[in-house]
Amino acid sequence: MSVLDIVATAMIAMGLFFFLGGAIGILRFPDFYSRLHPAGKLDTMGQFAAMIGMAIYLLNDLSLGSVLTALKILLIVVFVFITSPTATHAIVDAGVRAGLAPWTKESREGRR
Amino acid sequence: MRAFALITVLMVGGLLFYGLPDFPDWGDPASPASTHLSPFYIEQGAADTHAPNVVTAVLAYYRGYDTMFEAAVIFSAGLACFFLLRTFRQKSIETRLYRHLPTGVTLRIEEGGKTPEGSDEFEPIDSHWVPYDMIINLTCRLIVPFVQLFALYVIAHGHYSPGGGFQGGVLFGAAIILYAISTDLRTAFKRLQEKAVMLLSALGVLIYAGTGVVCLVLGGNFLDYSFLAGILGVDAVMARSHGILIIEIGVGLAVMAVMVMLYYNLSSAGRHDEGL
Amino acid sequence: MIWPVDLIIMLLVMICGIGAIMVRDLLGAAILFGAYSFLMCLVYAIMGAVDVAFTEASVGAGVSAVFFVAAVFHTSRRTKD
Amino acid sequence: MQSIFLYAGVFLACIMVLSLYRAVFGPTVLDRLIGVNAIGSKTTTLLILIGLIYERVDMFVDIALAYATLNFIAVLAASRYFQKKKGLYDEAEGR
Amino acid sequence: MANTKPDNTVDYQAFSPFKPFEPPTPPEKSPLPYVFTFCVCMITWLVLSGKFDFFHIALGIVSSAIVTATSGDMLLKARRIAGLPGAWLRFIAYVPWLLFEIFRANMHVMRLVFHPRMMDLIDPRMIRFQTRLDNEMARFIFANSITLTPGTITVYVSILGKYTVHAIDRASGQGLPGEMEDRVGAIVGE
Repeated sequence: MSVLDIVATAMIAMGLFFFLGGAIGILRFPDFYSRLHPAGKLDTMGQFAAMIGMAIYLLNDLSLGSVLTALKILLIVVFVFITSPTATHAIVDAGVRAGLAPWTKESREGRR
Repeated sequence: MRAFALITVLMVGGLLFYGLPDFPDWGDPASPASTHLSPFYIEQGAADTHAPNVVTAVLAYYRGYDTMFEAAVIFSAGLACFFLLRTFRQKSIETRLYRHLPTGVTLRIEEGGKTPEGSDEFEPIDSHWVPYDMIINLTCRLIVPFVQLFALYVIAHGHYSPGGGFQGGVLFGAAIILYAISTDLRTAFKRLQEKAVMLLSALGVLIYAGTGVVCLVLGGNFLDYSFLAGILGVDAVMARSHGILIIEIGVGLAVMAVMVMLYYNLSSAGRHDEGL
Repeated sequence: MIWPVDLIIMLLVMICGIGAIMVRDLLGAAILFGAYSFLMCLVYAIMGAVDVAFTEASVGAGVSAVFFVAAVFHTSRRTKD
Repeated sequence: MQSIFLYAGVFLACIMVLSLYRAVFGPTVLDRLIGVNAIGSKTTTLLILIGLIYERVDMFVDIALAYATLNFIAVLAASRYFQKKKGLYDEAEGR
Repeated sequence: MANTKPDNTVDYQAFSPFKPFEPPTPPEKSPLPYVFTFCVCMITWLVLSGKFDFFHIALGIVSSAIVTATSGDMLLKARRIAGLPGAWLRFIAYVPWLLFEIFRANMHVMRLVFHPRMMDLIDPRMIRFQTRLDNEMARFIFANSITLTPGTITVYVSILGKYTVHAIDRASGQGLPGEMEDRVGAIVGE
């Protein structure tokens, strides 16, 4: 294994860790608004880390084709960084407009 | 009734499972499908059409007649949606709302429901209107050109990579749908009118069938692109490659126009007001 | 064919399909059908049918989900049975 | 390296089960939407991983790019349903 | 019925300090946005295509021309051309800082996710504040940066620049607008 392989493996492992955090966060958080936090941030970061790792792995053999493929993966990353916050914003805006009440600490203590 | 449906589903499913062992194994080299026809396509495809992607060669050259009718089916689906849903009669509107464009304030204009004379600062909006959302709007403005370019890339590179006319057309239509979602339907009409959509969908099928007819006139079989060599000025193999590209463009045009037409009619229930 | 990934994705496809039938809300069913298309695209990609996967991704996941939502928007969200 | 990618793919597919739980059993439609969005982002990564396993990344990267786009369009259309001031719950349920 | 207005927690039509009416400036007829779009499309095509023979580059020129003709005025508005290269350079300088902030934010949310007593730590709340950024693009970058960084999601940005933000706990909401607004403002040169 070369140095690039080790770096790529570490990046992919980090991405998978973030993905795991996102999935568990979506399950654990109490209401819709707070579930969006792991869904919007951790998934973006996981995608970013894993894809950068794979692009680094592709640079092992420096040919024109592999460099262009790595650039395409970078294009996906840029795409995700523009669209993912917007999708999160669209979902939360839809929730507010639909009149979904946010979960707050007071509401939980009031129920006790 | 539900019990009857359940029994029917179970019986049909049981019959299907009963017939399952008669199929050849997954990827079996001795199966009938992969003894005669598939080797021919795989061996001859690249040599005949100069297209490394065998699927494109099969779809657009060997089975071009099938694909032509697939495009025709999509075109007729678009036509059916148009005839079923489109309404031309103006319904009487109970409330007239207008948006003042420079400030974004929503107004209701009483007197006859008309905007002031000679003013183009007002646009009519529906009773259920969507407020101007800057983030979604800007994002779509940023990514729509790239989606369109990617769609054209998919159409043009069907020979080498996955994709082709159908997928590229759907992507191009999706870009226009994205623009229509992010603003509203009336703004999308300014870029791509309904008449243009109808004409483009017919033009796509016409390009496909017309290529076949041109081949027929030049003395070959229907959709035998090697006879286009005289017109295009290349040898027969490259002529087949270029012929595949031409009909991919036709399929892409037809699919794109039909997708946009379906969206226009479905999202506004045929009234073409503001849409989804 | 990579069988461990394939097995899990097949299981997910089954859960997703059954869920899309069982959900009473039609909008939820449309959204679940989008997820079903995503997963079917993965199955095709694992089997090596790249063109079919591309078609499924573009038609099934993207455009047909939009059409379903638009249709539900103008009709009712409730199933009859 | 191939085995690492294979393990990563299996792990990612297992994570998708967790997201699918939210998509199938989510209490409201918007929770399902979050789950489907999460599934979409994981699928984009998994497609490139599959490409790396098969050593044909140039084929799969196009699908992943199309996928990232269309996932966004579907989510935007579904959220637009609620932005048009339609209620979160069914009209017939009377809530 | 569907017509009943849901009780929103956010006031969407907040047009409080009403601006004096200015007639909309007609968009300048400048070829610059089209040239810019064509160049960007051509570069993207070369990256996507990977084939540099004459035929494919000609296809790329035709495709870029089609995209420029249909949506050439989307990427840039003509009015915003002034100071463009400097803004791009400053934006590239902003990205590493943003990536570091995103990484910190993820660690914060990660700690919340795996914390056993998570329910006691989180305290979701809505925060409203007024920005001083005037440029639409700057507001857009600011809103998306807020969504990507510590425990905050942009819910709505009104036309007059009033932000509504959902924060997951008390600490993450306090830093707004703060340093990030200054940095975003520096991009567009305010």
